[in-house]
Amino acid sequence: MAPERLAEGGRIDRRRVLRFRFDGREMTGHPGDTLASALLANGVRIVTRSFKYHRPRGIMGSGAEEPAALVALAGSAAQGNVVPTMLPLTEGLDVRSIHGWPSVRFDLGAVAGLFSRLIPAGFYYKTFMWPDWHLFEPTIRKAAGLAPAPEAAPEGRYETRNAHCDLLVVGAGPAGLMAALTAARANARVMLVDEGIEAGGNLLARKVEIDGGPAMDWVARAVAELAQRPNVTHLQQATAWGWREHGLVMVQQRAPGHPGLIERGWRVRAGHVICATGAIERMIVFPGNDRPGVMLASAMQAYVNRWGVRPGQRAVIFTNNDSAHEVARDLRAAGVELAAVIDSREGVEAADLPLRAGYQVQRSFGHAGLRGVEIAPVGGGPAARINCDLLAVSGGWTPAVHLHSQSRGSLRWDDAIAAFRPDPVAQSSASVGAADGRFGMTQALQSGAEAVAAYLGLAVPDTPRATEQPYNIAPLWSVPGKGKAFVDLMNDVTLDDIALADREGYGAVEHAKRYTTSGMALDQGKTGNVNVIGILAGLQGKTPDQVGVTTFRAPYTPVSFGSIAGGKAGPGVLPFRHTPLTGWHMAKGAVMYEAGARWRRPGYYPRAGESFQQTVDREARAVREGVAIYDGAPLGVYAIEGPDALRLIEHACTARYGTLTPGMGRYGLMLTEDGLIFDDGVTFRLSEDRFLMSCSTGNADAVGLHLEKILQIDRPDWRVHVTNLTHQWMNATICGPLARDVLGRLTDMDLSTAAFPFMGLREGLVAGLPARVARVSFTGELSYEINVLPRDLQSLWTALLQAGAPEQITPIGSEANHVLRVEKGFLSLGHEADGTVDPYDLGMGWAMARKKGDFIGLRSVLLRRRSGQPRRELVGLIPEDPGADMPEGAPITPGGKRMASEGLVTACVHSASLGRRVGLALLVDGRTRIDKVVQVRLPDRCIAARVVAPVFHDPEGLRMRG
Amino acid sequence: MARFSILNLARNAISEHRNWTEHWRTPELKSDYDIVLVGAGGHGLATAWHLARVYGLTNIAVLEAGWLGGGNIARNTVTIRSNYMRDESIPFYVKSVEFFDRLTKDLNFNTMHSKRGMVDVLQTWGMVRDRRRRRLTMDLHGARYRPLSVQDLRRMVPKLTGGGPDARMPILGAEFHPDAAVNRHDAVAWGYARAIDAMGVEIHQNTPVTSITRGADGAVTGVETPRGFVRANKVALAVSGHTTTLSETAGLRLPLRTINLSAFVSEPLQPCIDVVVNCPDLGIYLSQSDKGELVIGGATDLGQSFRRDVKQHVFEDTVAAMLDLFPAFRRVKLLRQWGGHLDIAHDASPIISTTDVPGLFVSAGWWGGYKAIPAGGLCLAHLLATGTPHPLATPFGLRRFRHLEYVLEAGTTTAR
Amino acid sequence: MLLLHCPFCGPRSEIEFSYGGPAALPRPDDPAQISDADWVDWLTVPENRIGPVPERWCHSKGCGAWLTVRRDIRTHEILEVRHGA
Amino acid sequence: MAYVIRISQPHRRALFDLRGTPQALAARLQGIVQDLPTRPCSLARHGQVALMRLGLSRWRLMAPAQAEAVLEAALMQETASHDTAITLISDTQAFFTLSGQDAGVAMSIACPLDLHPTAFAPDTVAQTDAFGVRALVLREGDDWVLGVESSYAAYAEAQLLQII
Ligand SMILES: Cc1cc2nc3c(=O)[nH]c(=O)nc-3n(C[C@H](O)[C@H](O)[C@H](O)COP(=O)(O)OP(=O)(O)OC[C@H]3O[C@@H](n4cnc5c(N)ncnc54)[C@H](O)[C@@H]3O)c2cc1C
Ligand SMILES: NC(=O)c1ccc[n+]([C@@H]2O[C@H](COP(=O)([O-])OP(=O)(O)OC[C@H]3O[C@@H](n4cnc5c(N)ncnc54)[C@H](O)[C@@H]3O)[C@@H](O)[C@H]2O)c1
Ligand SMILES: Cc1cc2nc3c(=O)[nH]c(=O)nc-3n(C[C@H](O)[C@H](O)[C@H](O)COP(=O)(O)O)c2cc1C
Ligand SMILES: [Zn+2]
Repeated sequence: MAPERLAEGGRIDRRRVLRFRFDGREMTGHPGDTLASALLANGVRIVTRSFKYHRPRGIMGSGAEEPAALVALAGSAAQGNVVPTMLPLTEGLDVRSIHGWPSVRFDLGAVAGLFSRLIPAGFYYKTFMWPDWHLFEPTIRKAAGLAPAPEAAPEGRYETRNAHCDLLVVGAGPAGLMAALTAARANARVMLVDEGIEAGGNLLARKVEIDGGPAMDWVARAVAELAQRPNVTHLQQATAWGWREHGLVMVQQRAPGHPGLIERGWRVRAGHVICATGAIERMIVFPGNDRPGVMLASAMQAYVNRWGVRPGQRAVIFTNNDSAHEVARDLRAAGVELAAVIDSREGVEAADLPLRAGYQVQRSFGHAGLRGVEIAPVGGGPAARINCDLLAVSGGWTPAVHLHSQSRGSLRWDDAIAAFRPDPVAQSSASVGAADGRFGMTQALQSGAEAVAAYLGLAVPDTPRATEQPYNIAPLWSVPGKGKAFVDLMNDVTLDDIALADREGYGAVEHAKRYTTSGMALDQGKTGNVNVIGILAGLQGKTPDQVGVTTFRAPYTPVSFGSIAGGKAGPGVLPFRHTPLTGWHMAKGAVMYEAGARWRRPGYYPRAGESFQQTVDREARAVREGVAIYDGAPLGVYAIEGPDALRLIEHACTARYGTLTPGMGRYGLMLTEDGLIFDDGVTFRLSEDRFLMSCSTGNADAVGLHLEKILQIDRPDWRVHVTNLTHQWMNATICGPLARDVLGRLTDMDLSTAAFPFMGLREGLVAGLPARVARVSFTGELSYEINVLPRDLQSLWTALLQAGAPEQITPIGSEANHVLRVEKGFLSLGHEADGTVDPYDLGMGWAMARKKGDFIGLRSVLLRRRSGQPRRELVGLIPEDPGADMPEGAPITPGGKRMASEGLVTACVHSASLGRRVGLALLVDGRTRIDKVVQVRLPDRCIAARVVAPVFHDPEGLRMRG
Repeated sequence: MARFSILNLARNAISEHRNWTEHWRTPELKSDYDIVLVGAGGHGLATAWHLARVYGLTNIAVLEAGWLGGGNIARNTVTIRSNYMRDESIPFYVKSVEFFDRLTKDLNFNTMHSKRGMVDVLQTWGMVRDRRRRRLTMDLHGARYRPLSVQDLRRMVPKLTGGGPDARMPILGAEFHPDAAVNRHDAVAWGYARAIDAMGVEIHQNTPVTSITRGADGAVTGVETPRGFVRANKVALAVSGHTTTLSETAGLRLPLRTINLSAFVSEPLQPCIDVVVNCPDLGIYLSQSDKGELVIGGATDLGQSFRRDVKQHVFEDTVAAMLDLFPAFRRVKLLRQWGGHLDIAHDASPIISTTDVPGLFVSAGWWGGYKAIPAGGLCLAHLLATGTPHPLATPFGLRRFRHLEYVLEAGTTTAR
Repeated sequence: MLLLHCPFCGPRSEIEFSYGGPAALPRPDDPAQISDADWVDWLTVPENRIGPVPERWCHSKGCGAWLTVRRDIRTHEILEVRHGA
Repeated sequence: MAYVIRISQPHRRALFDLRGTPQALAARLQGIVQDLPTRPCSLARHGQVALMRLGLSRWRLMAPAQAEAVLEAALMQETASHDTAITLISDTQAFFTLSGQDAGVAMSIACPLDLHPTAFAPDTVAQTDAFGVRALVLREGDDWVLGVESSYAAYAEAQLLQII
């Protein structure tokens, strides 16, 4: 057995032995141990070295409050900055201490120790300026940080569940258990979460009675009853770490007990939250209060009672309140010699204890660990030394109001307990027990039951009787003296630092925090923040509530990013969409592109030995010369029907549709009310009051929202139904001069231009499948968009490929489509329509001008155009050097000078049919500058290009209409 | 003002630092100033600095509702950069970055300025195009950006192991912006405060302005505070999210809405990220502070908000995006998260402007305006001192809204 | 993650909704009839007080209803949710 | 312990989108369903056919895929009246059936709804978010049914399988 393990007692299983390593040394512990209790049982005093001054530090706390000790884990569970008091011991743990100053070569740590006077709070701000911070930063950075960043992702998963309950009880101490029992018995849906390994809260650490028996027997009965009830979910090792709006509390469950699952997150939406989070014991700040062997009194009590560990041989207690008296008795009972109980309060009595009332500990002695303390009367007087290897400190208790504060609840200072306690709540909730500043056990039980009864409208049930202990306190925040007295051990912030901050004007509590970094470490100042407030109050002659608290923020204790993301990491980070043909494209080796709205689409289909440009040229040529096919499935489609369908469409789009005959379609733009282009597409008229509107892939959902908003918000009297058919009709499009021949083999529809003109829509069978065929063209070539049910799309695709085999029908991707549309000067969202242009800029004002009356965006377009400011207009660009690549996005500047641009290249492609590069541009007053030469300005050169009309292929549109 | 230097620090060490004095005074509030600046955030303080230093004006009060530097300057992710897209914006930010580069010396206060550069990780072709356009336009104005191969990116940021060829969002390329920097945000506020105090400007903390008063001619006469009325013919608002709250007391409506931005830090780690890493396609960016925490920002809650916390789903999305690119950070722990509320103009570009109320000036719309603090201060100071807009700020006047002539920085729509 | 009470579906998580921006006054029937200044004001100036403001949400993943919500933007407290404008 | 969940292959069902007032729709639905569900977000079954009330004037009729042609013939006969609109949308959604004692767990990971029987009675149907995409959730006996936009079927399946 480990050397400091007591022979009996505690909640550990001595029959089973767990082996672990600390800095390479083999050690043992037992189930029920935390890493901290096991280290103490093995006599480990120094667990880490401090961040700034390189001082040895040991374990001081017993739970989430731990203010000093951090370790790193190696092996499969590798992680840094682990709080040993919160980690259940498991077989094979490989634990390393963390040295804040890792570089042996230049051990600033040692330097820092010697020259610590040179580095008070804020020293960075005053120095390292010459010649440059950059000279010092690498060294300082190397010194910073505690554990190394993990090398690889852990094996295993995380998941997040959504949970709902009437009552969420946080904390399974007496108050929380009583609250949960009361709610469970009333058949409410209850969730009880507690961060500890087992339920009981501070009862685990104490020898007290409830209902006339050991308190833990009562706990066991309560836990058993809760476990039986189907309306209760009880989680341990589950920390409520964040409280959001509307009753949403985030819980991290660290031992989900599911194979392969590392941690589980819970989003708990609670009707009511009971904060039974207990209280946190605080330090008294005195010189040398960080020496290993100095502990919180409650922690020392926990080690002897709960874990059967004697953390030392001879103890001194230093307190300003009653709670540590019980600790003194428990230590003595565990065989620790009680050297003295130093109580700063005058006139306190405890006949059974070696009490020195009205005394304080002035400083501690020892090298690596504690060897003794110096005590003296509080008001001054002769000092005396007491030898000891343990000092149990209690500066009083602070209600754990973190969650209450996160929920926007406020706090009020209570002199009676010298602490902030919850004041009015902001969300449906109540704080109970020690979290509410009620430090008596009977009170804890009662308040738990009362709060639930009040919320559920029940009579308050009887609660068990319990051991009572008084709680009196006279605040003592700090004992000034020579040597470093720490308010924040993890960040090495001292009493002098706080005083210096105050002296230099950083006395506001938020300034003091930031100037000294006190409260900004891993523990977020759970034990020390109140001391800082007390100390500042003393310096400024204020009360603590005049000084105020810093803001409590999530998380309550550090939470792994893995459990926060839960299942969202991986593909969940961005859902992906497949068309019925995605598998086909991938099998054909298509290079897939992200295409908006989470679709992936083929960019191009390279063949062996082809360069990118060769592939794109081949695909583009197929459209211009033969026949090609592409997957148009993601195109947005809406059915719009009803007596006011036309009104809706004309209100939303720039073009006129009233003149459209059934079976015909028209291209139009959709504007925002700001008069900027938002989307484009073709709308077909099916009958008098039925239309099909297509919109861009990326905006398909947004267009649906937009149309519904018009109908439901602005024009509720219009009788129109809009139905999203994006997933009901999906198209394969064949295009190219031979498209008609190929399609003709699969349908008996009359494909002649007379019967089926450009912009026509016809229904019929294609390859035996019911189809709606639209003669639209985004390539400028004869083109049929064949819409079928998605379940039929693969059959259609196969049939088209077979039918077109003689013509070598070529599947094409978005790259070739881009080339073809540029050759035609068709706009593309994100290229020409970059969010700043209106229809006139793109030469599409005609559609608007012909319209009567108002529609969305018109007022703004006209207003903007009246400013008389020159506009950038769409033009074509031909580089004088036919091979010159004008990068998309390249600015055009006056005379090619390096000055503000007068336009930009929006697209530039190699046109296979023209055998040269051509581009499109937005150019100030571009339409008046046709045939002029402009300069595309690149960092190292200019490209001269001629301004032309923005169409390079078949300007009359005969090919696509023919 | 005691000069800060290593020598002075050593000298003070001998006296146990008992002789350092306060960095700024707590003066009596007078009833009358030439200029009242409302808000001791970065923009308010920098404006005062330029007014005093460049224009010699020091009869100025900076009135701060709470503790100085406690607004968004206390809560931002300190990315300083000039990789903007439009001719209107880039020169302004270039100037601001230059100012930042010498701020430590200008203020004699170490702002721990670290010019480590920023890398943009590009995962869609639309973003590649967007960044190329920025690069080529930035070049016109002397801001640097250079394309990186995926290999170079991975060498620069070894922890970035996600985004491989088979990933949901494969990394297609990257751009490096060497001008980018990070520094210590609080030091910027404190350094400015100390410097302007030394030049005679008064800073009054815990002095919220409750309303703006106007005379019979409509012009500003001063401001009301719980500590009394303060007279001034020129009042400038640099109050971020509260701009409209105050402007409306003068009957002025502004095209601004207040939104929440949030950020978070991890536990401190040994140095593992040497540049600012920005992943615009997934909406997340991070850098590592000198203390070792990863400082992370990301998705935004679109709705109006005066909250300083964060919405859970927004937060989760950001974390998930980070882990997609940095899978090893799964076991890294969140240390603290927070938010700020700022205003954003209808066109998302800043406003440095006179208003329809004579004597009332605003500097607002700074939702990415930490980087803009020095240049924003210069421009507002110029406007206050001369009555005419600084050339760098002419595009940012309120006038632009009269004809809806937006400066659309974030204007690109989705690709088809 | 707000809990929005859709008048049709009941209390639902914010992730089911799409934010639709600040709720402006009703769109003028004929924008041509109002002054430039009023148009710009209507278009660009939202209500932005520290307190309840009207805004639009669409229950886009739920029933599809467009809603007008009054939400206190200091506390997230929701004072009213109604269908339509 | 591992979860006990079986997840079906994604499958199609016959689906019709219905718009209109209850009265107008009742007329068009004669002979197919007797009465319309009255509670918001609930469904009424008539043999194999389920009629769901999904929005103020939004309804959906769901039946096994084989029934599509018959239903289409019955529903579409009527010449369109302006008060109603009926659209075949079977291809828009892909369905998964989740069975086994932990099916509810998978659902609580997938979506934010309160699925407790008191909040989600057997005849409840809800449109919601699952794994970040729009989804339809309902019960069939002890099973849970999850419908997602058909283009997200592969994504949703991957997400579901990741849970187990
Ligand atoms: C999470 C987050 C991340 C960010 N990241 C970046 C980034 O990486 N890069 C970047 O460039 N920008 C970033 N920003 C934006 C940047 O922080 C702000 O744009 C900038 O700080 C605004 O400065 P300011 O001086 O205008 O406002 P603030 O610093 O907010 O100062 C305004 C001051 O006015 C005071 N005030 C308000 N009302 C009154 C009143 N009635 N009377 C008196 N005083 C009043 C406030 O208390 C406050 O101190 C980020 C912001 C946030 C919230
Ligand atoms: N003697 C004294 O002066 C004194 C002082 C303080 C408390 N107490 C004692 O404290 C007890 C009060 O009981 P109680 O139930 O209020 O407190 P408790 O401390 O017994 O229980 C609180 C529980 O909540 C857990 N917890 C805290 N924050 C959490 C979070 N965010 N997520 C999950 N779990 C969290 C804690 O780990 C603990 O298990 C009484 O027994 C009382 O005597 C005594
Ligand atoms: C760049 C940056 C780094 C920060 N690093 C830390 C940190 O290491 N520890 C910490 O507790 N808080 C850190 N904070 C957060 C602050 O504690 C605080 O949350 C923030 O200034 C907002 O203030 P508030 O939370 O008091 O509202 C950091 C903030 C910023 C902007
Ligand atoms: Zn709804």
